[in-house]
Amino acid sequence: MTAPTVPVGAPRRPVRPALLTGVAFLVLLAVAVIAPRALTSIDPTAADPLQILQPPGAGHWLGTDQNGRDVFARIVAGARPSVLIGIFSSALALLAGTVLGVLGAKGGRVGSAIVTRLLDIVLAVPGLLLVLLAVAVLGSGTGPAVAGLALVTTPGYARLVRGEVIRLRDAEFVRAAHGLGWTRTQVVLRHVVPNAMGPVTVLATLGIGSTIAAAASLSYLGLGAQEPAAEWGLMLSVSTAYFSRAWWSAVFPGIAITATVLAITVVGHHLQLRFDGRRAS
Amino acid sequence: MTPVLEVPLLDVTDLRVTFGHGRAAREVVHGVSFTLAASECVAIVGESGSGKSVTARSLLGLAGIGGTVHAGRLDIAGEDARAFTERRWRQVRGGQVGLVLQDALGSLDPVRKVAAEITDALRTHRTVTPAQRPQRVHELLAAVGVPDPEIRAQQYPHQLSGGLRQRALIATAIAADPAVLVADEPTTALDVTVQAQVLDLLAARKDAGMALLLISHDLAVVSRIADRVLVMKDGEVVESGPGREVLGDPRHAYTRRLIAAVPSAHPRGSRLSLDAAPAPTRPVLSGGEVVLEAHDLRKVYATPDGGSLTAVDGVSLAVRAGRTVGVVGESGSGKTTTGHLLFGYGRPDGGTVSVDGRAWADHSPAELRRLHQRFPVVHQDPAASFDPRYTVGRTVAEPLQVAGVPRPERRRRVAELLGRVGLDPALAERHPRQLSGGQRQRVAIARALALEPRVVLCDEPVSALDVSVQAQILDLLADLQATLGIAYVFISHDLGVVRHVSDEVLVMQHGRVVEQGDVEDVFERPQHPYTKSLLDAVPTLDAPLRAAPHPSRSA
Amino acid sequence: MTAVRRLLGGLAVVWGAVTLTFLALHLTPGSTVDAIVGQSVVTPEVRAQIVAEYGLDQPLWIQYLSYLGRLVRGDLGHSYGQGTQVAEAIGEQFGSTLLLVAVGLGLAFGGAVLVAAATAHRSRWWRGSAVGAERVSVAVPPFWLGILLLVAFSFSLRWFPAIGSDSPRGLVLPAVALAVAPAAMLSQVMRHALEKTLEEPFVTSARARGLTRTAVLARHAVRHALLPVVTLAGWLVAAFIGGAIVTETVFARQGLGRLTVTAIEGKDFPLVSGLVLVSAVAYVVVGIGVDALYGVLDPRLRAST
Amino acid sequence: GSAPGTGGTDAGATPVPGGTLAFAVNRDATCPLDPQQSPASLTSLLARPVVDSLVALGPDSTVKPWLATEWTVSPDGTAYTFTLRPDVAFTNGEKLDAAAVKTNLDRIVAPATKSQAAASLLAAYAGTRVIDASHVEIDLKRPDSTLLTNLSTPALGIQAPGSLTRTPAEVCTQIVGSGPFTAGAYTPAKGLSYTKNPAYQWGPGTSAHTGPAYLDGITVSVVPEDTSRVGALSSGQIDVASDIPPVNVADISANSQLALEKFTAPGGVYSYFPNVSRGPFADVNVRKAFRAGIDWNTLVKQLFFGVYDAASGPLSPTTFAYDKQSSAAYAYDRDAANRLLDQAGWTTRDAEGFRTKDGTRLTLVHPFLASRASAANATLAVQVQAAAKQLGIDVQTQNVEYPAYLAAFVNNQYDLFDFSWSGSSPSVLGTLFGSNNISTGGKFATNASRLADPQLDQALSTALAAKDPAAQVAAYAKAQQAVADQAAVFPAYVTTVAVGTRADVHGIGFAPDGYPTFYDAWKGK
Ligand SMILES: Nc1ncnc2c1ncn2[C@@H]1O[C@H](COP(=O)(O)OP(=O)(O)OP(=O)(O)O)[C@@H](O)[C@H]1O
Ligand SMILES: Nc1ncnc2c1ncn2[C@@H]1O[C@H](COP(=O)(O)OP(=O)(O)OP(=O)(O)O)[C@@H](O)[C@H]1O
Ligand SMILES: [Mg+2]
Ligand SMILES: [Mg+2]
Repeated sequence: MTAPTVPVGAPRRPVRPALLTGVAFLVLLAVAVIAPRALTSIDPTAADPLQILQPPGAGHWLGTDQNGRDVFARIVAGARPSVLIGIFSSALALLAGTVLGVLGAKGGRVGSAIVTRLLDIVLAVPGLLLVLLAVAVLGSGTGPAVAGLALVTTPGYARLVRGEVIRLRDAEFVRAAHGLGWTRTQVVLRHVVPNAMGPVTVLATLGIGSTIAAAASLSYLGLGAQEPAAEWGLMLSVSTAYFSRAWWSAVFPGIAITATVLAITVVGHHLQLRFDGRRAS
Repeated sequence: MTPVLEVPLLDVTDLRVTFGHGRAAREVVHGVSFTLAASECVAIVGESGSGKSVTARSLLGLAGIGGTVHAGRLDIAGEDARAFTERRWRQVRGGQVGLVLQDALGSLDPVRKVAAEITDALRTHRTVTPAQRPQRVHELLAAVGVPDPEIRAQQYPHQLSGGLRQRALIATAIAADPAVLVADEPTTALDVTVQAQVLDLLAARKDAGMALLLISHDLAVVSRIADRVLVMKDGEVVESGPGREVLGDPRHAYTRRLIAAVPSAHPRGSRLSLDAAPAPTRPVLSGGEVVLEAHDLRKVYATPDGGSLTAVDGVSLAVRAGRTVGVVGESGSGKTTTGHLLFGYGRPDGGTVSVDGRAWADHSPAELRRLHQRFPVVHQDPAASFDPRYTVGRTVAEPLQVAGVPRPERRRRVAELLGRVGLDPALAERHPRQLSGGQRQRVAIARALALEPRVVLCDEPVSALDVSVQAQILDLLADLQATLGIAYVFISHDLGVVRHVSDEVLVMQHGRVVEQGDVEDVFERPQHPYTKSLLDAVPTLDAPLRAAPHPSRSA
Repeated sequence: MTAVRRLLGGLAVVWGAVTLTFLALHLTPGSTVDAIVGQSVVTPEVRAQIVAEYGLDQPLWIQYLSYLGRLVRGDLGHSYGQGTQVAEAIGEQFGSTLLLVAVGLGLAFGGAVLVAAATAHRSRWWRGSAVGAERVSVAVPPFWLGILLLVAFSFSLRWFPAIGSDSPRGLVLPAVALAVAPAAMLSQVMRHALEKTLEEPFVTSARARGLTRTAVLARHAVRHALLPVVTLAGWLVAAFIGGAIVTETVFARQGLGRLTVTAIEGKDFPLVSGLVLVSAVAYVVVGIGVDALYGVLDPRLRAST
Repeated sequence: GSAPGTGGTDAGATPVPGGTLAFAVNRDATCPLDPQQSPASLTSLLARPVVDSLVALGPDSTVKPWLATEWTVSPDGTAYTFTLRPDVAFTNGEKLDAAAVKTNLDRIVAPATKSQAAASLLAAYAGTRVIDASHVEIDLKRPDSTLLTNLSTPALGIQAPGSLTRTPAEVCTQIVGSGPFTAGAYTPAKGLSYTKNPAYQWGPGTSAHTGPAYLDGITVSVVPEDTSRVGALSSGQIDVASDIPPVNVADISANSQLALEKFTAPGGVYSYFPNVSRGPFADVNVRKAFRAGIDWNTLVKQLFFGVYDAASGPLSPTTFAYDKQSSAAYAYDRDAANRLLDQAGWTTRDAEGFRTKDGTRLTLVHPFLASRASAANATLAVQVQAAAKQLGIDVQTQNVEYPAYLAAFVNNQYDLFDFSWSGSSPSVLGTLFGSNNISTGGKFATNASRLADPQLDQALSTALAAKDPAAQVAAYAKAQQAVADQAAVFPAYVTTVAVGTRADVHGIGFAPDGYPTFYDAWKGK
């Protein structure tokens, strides 16, 4: 006999197949970044006027673009700039954010107020506009893009680091560590920093994904990478003009961006879950 | 007593609750049976996780997310609830069975006014016409003893004290005049004085004809108003019967252990856990030299609105080697702050604290660090005081590491310390979060013992633990004091616990010490009215035996 | 008192943004006159006039003060690229972007509430697909999504016009392209908050009073779920203004976004500064509104008891 | 030249008056409506419906009457006397008279106008003399055989004198003329709308009809995205789309609801120019090698889907005085190219396969303005780079922004430059290759190859002074031969204007400069 039961809710667990696919994709991506030749031997910049806009087929897996270049080879080659921009700007933002965050947490009233305002100012200007501003000041190219994207993402890290440091500063176990007789520096190095880095690393992982997407937007607006470079955003930007004739050159690079960001998100969220699980005692 | 022929309001047989499905399914309530009639109070007692709350919620069809309920019989006012539709259940909830949830402070929506919450129940069950609702809300609030109901009705939960919130919650539960009220731990988290008032309120409802299912882990609370008691353990009822019999003459070993573990019932120095070894004889050190001495301590905090708050005001005390100083008082009275000042954490805004005659402030930072190692702290929530990344072994070894003990030696000492607090040394590899609450507290104690402590600050070390576990920890602390001659500063809001462990006691209120002295003097012959009211409010186990209508302190 | 503090804080943010662009203007390689003129061709007389007007022959701090002074008087400068006053150029395009952002926000918000409420605490499959869809939505580059939408619904199916800013129908695709990613973010946040709220004791308590699921959602849960969303409002507005840059380009709509791209490409610094200023003011205004909204949503945050 | 009247499909059908035409262009302009100030070809397009000219230029380069019914040229070629139509009124009520002509021409050359192109069309202008209300004389400092052609452009069109007293910025967004349409105000990034001038009775001699325009109005919107513009056309949201990219031409032609109007503009072609004044291209053999070593013909055919014709000289074949003989110099011969490079001393190769001489790589700097380039021209740049690599030449395409782009050009910091220069007469040869048009001292001038060839200069000035067309042809042929001998240009394709229309739109014409005109246009049912 069964009495009426209350609504059945889903036990929330990360979906394994998605995670596995995400990890597998990232491994593939890593190969594309480190050793693109392992995936294809075709030169991504080999323009051939006689091979223009060939549909996907035996010779060209994903077809060719408006310059007769192999789309698959270009997607593989495009992984490196995209991923490197993502990693470099995230690393830069992480560094700046950590410094600002610690200052904001430990810099006393004045330091904290200054840092908060500074972050507010950066947040007040839409991210893309800031990146564009950086490009306007520094000129277009990879360097300014990295700088601009780092500037935009810094407040996120700074806020998180600041919150973490404050949380940890007041955490019982950090006080306990002081009580055990460690010096201030020892406490910071042994307890505060390692515990703060967990969530920050997770954010950085997720940040790489969103930065890749933002960098693509920049190229789309014509302010990022330039021909004949193989870069995903640029590939999309250029190939949309040929959509009616060659959908493949305008679709596959988009899928590459989406899949990369998605894979990073899935893996990042998994890390986050694991981390939160560890923190919840 | 209840006429035999009358249909009981609740009739439950073989209630089983399972969470999860398939292989993940876990049954947490295994066949609970009881009946409840009008004007009757049935109490369910048992340790944490024994299934009390799940049982209670099942009676309203709210076992919990993912829960499945089976029962041989589940009759509510004579109707078979197993066949209820969700719609019918909604009529039962609040209409026939009212529920006061375990977490009183979180059971009112913080963003809605008290009146809105009560009105919800009135609207759902169409108890009164819409026009009459405000009036009814005020009546209900008045009925549960909320002063100024008109004002309170328009306030938000955060503007009410804990006691008022609990009353308001009871008002929402009885708004549609249910015949049965299920009250899940209605007094936990309340200060003793407020606790007594809420119990009086429930007793009055019962006298007015309401059937009451009272759930508590506190035997003393139950003993005051329960007609019948069910003792649960691991989802099963291990003993049941009239309250007087069960508490006065427990049959089941578990019940006996529960009763024995209540500290207030036992004099200082006696064992609380039944299965523990006999206590080592405690060396008499009443004349031990003064280790810590505080004089006229003051601490003032700035409040966010720009004012200031004197958390500690003119506190003086001395801690002697091998002795225990107890500090009691309600929440926010300044107990923790006093403890911290005494142990050299934070500078007092007035007064001095000296260690072996020399003020904390006169020590260099390096000296202070070394000195602090001999004055460790054990917190209420040990898990929070461990680095979440550390294993048990690493946690316990940390003070040794600070002191420069070499690694192999450390490993040996950790095993020894874990053994000393009654933990299997193999646990060293685990993470604290994989341990039970009692085990964690033992780890914290082991860490405190690492460097031959002189005085240990115990800040509510057992408040989060079940009575039986609490008993073991208190016994352990007593054993360590006897064998190692450690002194304790023991902070607790539980008078029974403080009385059990202390040689000397401070009673605090609003940052001041209202009474101070030998534990027996203070508890037997309280001078200050606040101490008296505290002691009066403490429900004690022997109340039902004496069938007193109101709590009174036994001699 | 807090309102005054809040206003001062907002002013500080605007001032900071203005200073930032001033610095950017002067850090740009090449002469400042070139930066002000951008790529438009002007006569030496005009250059001399700019030098005089901006005091470019003066020390930097005097230039800065006079720049602030002009701003206070509401003079955002002259856009040589547009051939008009900056304020005028922005004013002309403001309405179109405001409309797009407002509709986009509405879509994102409404969509997120619906999805979150429909999937919170529901079956694993149902909830899982929503989460998957949300993650994909966040990952898809918005400009690419816009192009796909255009190709599918405008060029092929012809449900919506391919170009133009004026008709309500023309607003649909751009607003959708703009709203998808923020909506997905929002619905994740909202569902998380909803689920947390639904596990709160006061929800069980409310259900124990006989309330239906819908009543519980409407009276209790949604309000709590809105709190974190309100926190995100500032971010959202910035995200939408930023998103408009790409969306307006893809859909060939007029508006501030496209003006921004034109200004950046043309190195039209007075215009860029004006745009930065406008978005900073928008951010601050939204921030102040959000603070007020907090108080409405959560009485615990109201000033006094 | 510029009157409506060239082409137009379904000429046989009977025009239906009425209806508004929705037209989308692909770009904005800084000063979108006043061609007296702005050099942009978009400005010419947008001004033409509003502004009439003294004369009109026919497709065969013959000059026809318009606002002027007749004209005489003084024997020394320095004074032109025009007789004006008596019945012409501007849409603000003013009458056309000799003073109005003078006001316009004087305004163009006035420094305050900051004219960027129109003034250069009046480079020989000395002044205007008002003889009487309907007779006006334009005096020149020196003879200029291109004057009548120039007068036919909107740049030298006659605007209502009263409207010219406003500030230049105001004129930029709203102009008043005597044309078949009146224009509303222009909104950047959005466009503008025109309404019919019902009083219009003075259509140009080149047009298919007289009297008011058929259309009630025209709305112009700015849609930079090619796909959106084409999409809007095929979904019927607009009636006419400018600048159809080659990739879409086949689709539009194949679509029975759409039609494609193609117009091959006379004048210059889209070309790559070698900088003969520095670097490897100072050696004529290297220039010739680059010209011969790249299969321009195949590139153009493939990249532009057969829509554009490959160019075989600096002028398009439809230009007056186009020289067919010199076109042989532009043939593809890869082996010859390699031989020439070897001869030039670029014999060794480095690790990446590029040719080197004395340890330096054969490198060519090519500034490229990607943000403004059409998709087609961007692909061409990629292909040129790739093709040059096959010859062992390292073309470094530098994507820069406009200021840097301009600076590189003006300051002689490039080896290769690409653009097209439209202009209806062979005088563009002077614009592109005349030694007087080399940028110096930071001043912009149009000779990208920086060729300074006395023979060529001589041929050009002979042509300019010649009154007899045959003499002009001969002189221009000499000039074209000189350009070929010097390998001063690598012509890519003939600039072709492709305008897409709905099938029910008829009578779209093209001005000789290559933009569509709407005076004869009408919409069928
Ligand atoms: N929603 C749920 N899903 C899964 N398991 C649950 C759920 N609710 C309760 N449980 C489990 O059921 C068991 C009994 O829980 P219950 O809350 O009834 O204990 P309790 O006796 O009320 O304890 P306490 O004194 O701590 O309130 C516990 O092991 C608990 O983990
Ligand atoms: N760091 C602080 N800043 C401001 N006020 C504080 C601080 N620490 C404590 N207080 C305030 O001082 C008063 C005494 O706090 P304390 O923690 O000593 O009380 P307690 O008796 O230990 O209470 P509990 O039983 O709840 O632990 C409280 O009102 C508390 O809010
Ligand atoms: Mg419970
Ligand atoms: Mg405390």
